[in-house]
Amino acid sequence: MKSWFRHPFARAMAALALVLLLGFIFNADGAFFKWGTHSDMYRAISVYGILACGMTMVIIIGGIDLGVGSILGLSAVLFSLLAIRQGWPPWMAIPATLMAGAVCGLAAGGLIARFRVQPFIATLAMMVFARGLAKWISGGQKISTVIQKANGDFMNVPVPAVFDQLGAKILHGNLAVVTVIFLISIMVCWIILTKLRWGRFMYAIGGNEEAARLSGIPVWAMKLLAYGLSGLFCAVAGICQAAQELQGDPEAGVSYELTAIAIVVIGGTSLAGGRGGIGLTLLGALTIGYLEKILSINAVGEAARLMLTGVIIVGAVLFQRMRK
Amino acid sequence: MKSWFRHPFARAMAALALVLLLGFIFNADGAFFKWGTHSDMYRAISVYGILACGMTMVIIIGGIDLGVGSILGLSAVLFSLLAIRQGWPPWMAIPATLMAGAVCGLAAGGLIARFRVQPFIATLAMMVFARGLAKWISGGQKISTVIQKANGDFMNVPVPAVFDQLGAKILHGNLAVVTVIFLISIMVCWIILTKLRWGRFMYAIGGNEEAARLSGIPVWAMKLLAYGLSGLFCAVAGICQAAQELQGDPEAGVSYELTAIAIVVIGGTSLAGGRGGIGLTLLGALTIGYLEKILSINAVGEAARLMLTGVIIVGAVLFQRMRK
Amino acid sequence: QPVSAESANPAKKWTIGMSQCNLGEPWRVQMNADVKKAAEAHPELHVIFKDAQNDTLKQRAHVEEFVAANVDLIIISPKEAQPLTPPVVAAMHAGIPVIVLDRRVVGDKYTCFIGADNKKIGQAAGRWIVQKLGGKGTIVELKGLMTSTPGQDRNSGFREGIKGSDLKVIFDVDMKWLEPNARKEMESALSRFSDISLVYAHNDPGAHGAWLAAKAAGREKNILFVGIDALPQEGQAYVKQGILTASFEYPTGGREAIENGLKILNGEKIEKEIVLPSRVFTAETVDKGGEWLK
Amino acid sequence: MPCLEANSNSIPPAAEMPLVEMSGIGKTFAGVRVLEDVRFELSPGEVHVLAGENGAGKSTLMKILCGVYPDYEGEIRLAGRPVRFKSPHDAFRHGIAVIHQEIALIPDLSVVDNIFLGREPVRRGGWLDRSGQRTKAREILDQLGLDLDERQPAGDFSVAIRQMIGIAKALTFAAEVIIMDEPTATLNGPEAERLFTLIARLKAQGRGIIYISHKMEEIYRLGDRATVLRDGRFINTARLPDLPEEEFIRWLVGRKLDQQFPPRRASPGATRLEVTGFPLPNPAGSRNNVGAGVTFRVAAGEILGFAGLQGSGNSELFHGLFGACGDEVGDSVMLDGRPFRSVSPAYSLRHGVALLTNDRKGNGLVPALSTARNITLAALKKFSPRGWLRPKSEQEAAATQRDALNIRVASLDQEVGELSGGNQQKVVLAKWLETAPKVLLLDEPTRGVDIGAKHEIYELMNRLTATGISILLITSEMPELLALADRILVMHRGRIVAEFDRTVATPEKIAHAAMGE
Ligand SMILES: Nc1ncnc2c1ncn2[C@@H]1O[C@H](COP(=O)(O)OP(=O)(O)OP(=O)(O)O)[C@@H](O)[C@H]1O
Ligand SMILES: Nc1ncnc2c1ncn2[C@@H]1O[C@H](COP(=O)(O)OP(=O)(O)OP(=O)(O)O)[C@@H](O)[C@H]1O
Ligand SMILES: [Mg+2]
Ligand SMILES: [Mg+2]
Repeated sequence: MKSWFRHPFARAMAALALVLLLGFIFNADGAFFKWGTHSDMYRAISVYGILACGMTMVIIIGGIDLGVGSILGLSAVLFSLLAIRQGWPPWMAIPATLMAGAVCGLAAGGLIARFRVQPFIATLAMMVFARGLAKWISGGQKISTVIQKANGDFMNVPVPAVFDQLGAKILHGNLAVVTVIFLISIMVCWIILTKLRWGRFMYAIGGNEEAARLSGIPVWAMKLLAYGLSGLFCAVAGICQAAQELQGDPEAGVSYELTAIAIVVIGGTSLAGGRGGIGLTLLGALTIGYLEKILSINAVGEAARLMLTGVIIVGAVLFQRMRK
Repeated sequence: MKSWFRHPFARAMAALALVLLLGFIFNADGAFFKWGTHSDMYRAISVYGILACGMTMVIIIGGIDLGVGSILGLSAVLFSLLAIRQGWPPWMAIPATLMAGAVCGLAAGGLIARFRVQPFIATLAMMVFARGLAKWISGGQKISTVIQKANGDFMNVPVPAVFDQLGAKILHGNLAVVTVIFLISIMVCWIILTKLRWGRFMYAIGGNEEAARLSGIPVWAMKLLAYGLSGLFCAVAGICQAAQELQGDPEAGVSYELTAIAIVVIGGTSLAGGRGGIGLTLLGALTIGYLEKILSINAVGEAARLMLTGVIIVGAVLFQRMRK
Repeated sequence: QPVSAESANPAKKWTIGMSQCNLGEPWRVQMNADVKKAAEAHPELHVIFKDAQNDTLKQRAHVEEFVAANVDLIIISPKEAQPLTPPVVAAMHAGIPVIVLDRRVVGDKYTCFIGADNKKIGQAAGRWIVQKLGGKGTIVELKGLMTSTPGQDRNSGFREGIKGSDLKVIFDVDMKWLEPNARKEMESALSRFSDISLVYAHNDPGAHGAWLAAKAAGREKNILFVGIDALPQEGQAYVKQGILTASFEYPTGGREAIENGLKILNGEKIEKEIVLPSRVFTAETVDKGGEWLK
Repeated sequence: MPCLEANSNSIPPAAEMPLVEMSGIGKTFAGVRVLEDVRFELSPGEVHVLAGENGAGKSTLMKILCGVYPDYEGEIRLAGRPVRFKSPHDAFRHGIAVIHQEIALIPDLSVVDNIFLGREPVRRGGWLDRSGQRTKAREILDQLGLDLDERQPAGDFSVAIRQMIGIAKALTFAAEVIIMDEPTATLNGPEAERLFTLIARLKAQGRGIIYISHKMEEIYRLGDRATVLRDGRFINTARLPDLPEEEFIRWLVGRKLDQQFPPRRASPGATRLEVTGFPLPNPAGSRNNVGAGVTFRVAAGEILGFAGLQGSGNSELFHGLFGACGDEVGDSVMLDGRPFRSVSPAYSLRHGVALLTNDRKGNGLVPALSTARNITLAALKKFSPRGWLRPKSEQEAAATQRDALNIRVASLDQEVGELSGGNQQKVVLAKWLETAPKVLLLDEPTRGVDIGAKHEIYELMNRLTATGISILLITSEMPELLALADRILVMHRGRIVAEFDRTVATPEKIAHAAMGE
């Protein structure tokens, strides 16, 4: 019993429970008890959650990825360019975008793994570079179905079906497709982190890189893998974002990295590396998602909302300790 | 000779040298060779630099402070409220603001030191909380010399002298007062980190917290000190920002934490803690300041500017390695 | 119409949902303040404000929440046209009238659009500047975020306005609406160019930042500064202080939204497109409430 | 069984062909030459001892052999074939396994995961074979006599157990060459015995073993040949049975060394520390919570030895006395007749109590700080009147300690993380001596220290006690315990089960008591 509470998962649950309790109390005239409220929240947190999946692996391996928001923006623009402007079919546009995301991740990972650049610097550089690239290939414009013709007039092309499919809700509008994609991302990470050697290697490297190297683990390949996967998840998130917004916005994802890191860390994964897990990230995403949702359905004013967010985050974390 | 290049300071110099070289080449019709260009850059980087001073100590002790930008905003608002709206004289308004900044830092530090909250979470909470507080006390408006009267009309009060003094340039307009304040901050940190016992303690805690504790070092007091000082420097920066803008903007300092951390890390101080120094932070500030300035005087477009920033950061860091 | 049936009851309270895309800019804070002020004059109105913090999807969720809470009217100042169209359409389908403020949505599934035209304001500013400088001079343009439509329109309108004159834009950069950025960029312009006639900034804080830079260099007397937005406590005050030569109003439409909202709730017929007129404030006109642009 | 079978590209045992041949090996760290023209040879079925003073270059030579330092001069041949390893992974694939001097485990991973790290057995499709792993891990742990829950994180265990896990990790794989860098530095007699049995078995299988140690008995008991390094240079290789110990020591130290243990003249004074019913702290997760408490007293100028096997709780007792666990202990400890409430290390240090822990890497040193700064760290008040540092007096004090303990450093500004293991140990000792304590708690003070320096440390302990300092000593080396301690307390499962005076103590008696018999 006692030891159960010491488990990080149980502690992350405690934080989530506290937030849910607040939701029960401040239920905004019952809005909190409607399934729609929850399903909206799941949809809203999904893009962040997908970023947080890759981030979890990067943090476990002892790194950090500041580039996720920008790579998301780049992917959203690229996907829209390919699918709307170039008219590529989904089975070409999606893999191409995923590839581009992975390449960005691998580029940052390469600097970290081969040239021992601090992860903070390498991914910061990727953050500004990918944002610039997104603005460059989009010409600073949102890539939507509204297209300016040579004579300056605007014309409206139809939205490609893949946008509608990915942006839709299934089960009679009760579950967003992006939420399903988020859950699949969680599953993929769970398999990598707990069922495959790769995951074991990542924990080992984050726990003690020198010891991991001495144990014959290909440290640099694993770092490449983690950052490459993070880039890949960014591309997934970017595609989801574009599908939901029906456009590719070169400003999409600005400051998402902070939210993604916050989700991972509030779940209980340590920024020092070597500890934590994807289950915690799921709980962290729910905690942050519900926290925002509860403040939002209660229409709390901007200043109060920020102050409450700060207080509740601290409260939730202290609540975790208390159970110990 | 060879060992000289291995020194972190020399390596940070190499990065700065590379950036300066770019300035020589892309000198924007000689604008780069005017002292005014440099003095402007020093002014512009000073506020970030002051934040980076506190951040250096926090990072050396093994932590991170995400709250600096928000505390800066809060201090700018508070200082403007006191000095403009309440008409407090500088010798009351300045200490009061410094106190408020230090209290914010201590609050985050207290959570970290006493309750073992991860620094990322505690300062993230402070980041949103202080921003909310800034918006709350300012009513979401910039606090300037334009004041709304009860009847809804606006009236203009004179700018308090302290704003003009702090926002001015001295030595015939060749050196901004805020730059002098930045250099004094660097000096203060240099004394703390290299001349005082406290500094040694900070390095020891960042290097191996458990060993430091067993060596009788008051770990939690030192953490409080580091975060408290960081808060204090944020208040200094906030006052400087308000003085330069002639107003207290509750949005001031948004995302400055990233720049402040980047300055420290690009200088060569490791985010892992226990290594680095304030001299490196000075070089890091110059590197980032010059990089921005060179792109700015050449009026490089936004997209290209971002991409170039990414490439040059990586280039500078790799250049550092090369000399090794 | 269920609305008109109920409006017979004078004690009826109306709930209005106001979805703001971002409160990080004074102009939008002002919009909310205008809505609030106008609504306070009508005790039967209750306005719920939501701030999407510059996040499209969050704003979409907010509209969905309003629909779920079954408010009587939605006012939305959308961040993006395309992605916010579906929730607005959904609200209309649910029988909730929607007023779109400032930025548009795609198609015509809304009750009423209220907004000013950035392109026209940019054009007016351009023409005004041509006149002011006598058709000759060097210009520094400090642009707002160029991935945003207001930034793009204030830029393209301005360029159209100065077309045909001898005005030359010698330095144009993106300062992303932020005053500290504007100051930094202006410093660079000042160190490069010894002759600058005028600074055209896409918002008043940008113009103010540029003025601060020029003042520090001792050149503020030789340069004219023009900004956009003309909020009373910002642009108008700067004009009064002699910092800006002119500021062009970009009206928030907050008051108009409430006025028209009431009409809708009371079952009155209103125009579908309301383009707000704009004013220019100069030293001569600022105390008289500016001068309406044609 | 992918893990226990011999490696595919391992070398067939040939009669004359040496397993490993290293020649002309040189290595430079940042301009400092640490190895110069060293040669070394290992035959199949041989235990080859590598010996030398602290900082002689033993670990560095072995790290070159196992791929940690890919940039070296000279040539390595494996069964006659020239090789050049780029990484530890590379070396392992050529059949080389290592037990590193600094225990290289991942604290948060479980014991099983640590043992199989880097060569996890996988099922088809790349899935981890967890149950297979556990069975195999159990097997080897049983052979080593380790009775622990293999699913617990490795970081939860004491240094000795972690050392055993490190050994298990290297032995689980049937490597042709096994390097053991001071494997017994923290092991007690019985644990070391089990290791020796395993070594004998490996030898019989024709494996080559390189054994680094500073313990003479072991060297002579296990070794077939010995190679001696001094100051990074090759001194000699000889068959051990033909090499007199005196000669061997002369090779090691470069001079003749008189008897290892200086004569001890104990002159205990008044009672210094009185411990009554002291409750052992209970580290999170540990199951041996003992209620009764510990009672003993130490006189000024006395050396009180503590013996006990793995898990006896003697290290925990020291941690508790020092206040490292942070709990209030009430009035159960009296120091010089006054209550001593060890609430924190800072409190204890203020009252003249210092603790040298047995985990120098984990909590003894700050690797990124220089040697001088590590030495003055715990006594920094002395070197910073009113808060201002006095770098010069710091440097002087550090230099004095360096000379007294014969610490081999390129300069006192060298980061302590770059020192050899034994020299790091001396730095930790220097750090605590610098605090000028009244009571010194020493947990394995000579761990990894060479015989020359050990001798000096013993003399130093005699000098310290002559000035009235009390020393509480834990050591896994029985001769050291018997020669130094004035009295010996034996602990078993958190209790003191026996007490012996130095005049009556024998290894057998102590071992019996330690096993709880
Ligand atoms: N990473 C490093 N950087 C600089 N110098 C180093 C480094 N590693 C080892 N040295 C130096 O190399 C020399 C040899 O060290 P090594 O660890 O091989 O000694 P050793 O013979 O194993 O000693 P011990 O018995 O104390 O373990 C020492 O002087 C040490 O300071
Ligand atoms: N931090 C810890 N967390 C969990 N268990 C611990 C911890 N420290 C020690 N233990 C366990 O407590 C028991 C006693 O540990 P202690 O270190 O006192 O043993 P010891 O007899 O001194 O052993 P050694 O010979 O290794 O020094 C051991 O079973 C050990 O594994
Ligand atoms: Mg060694
Ligand atoms: Mg012990």
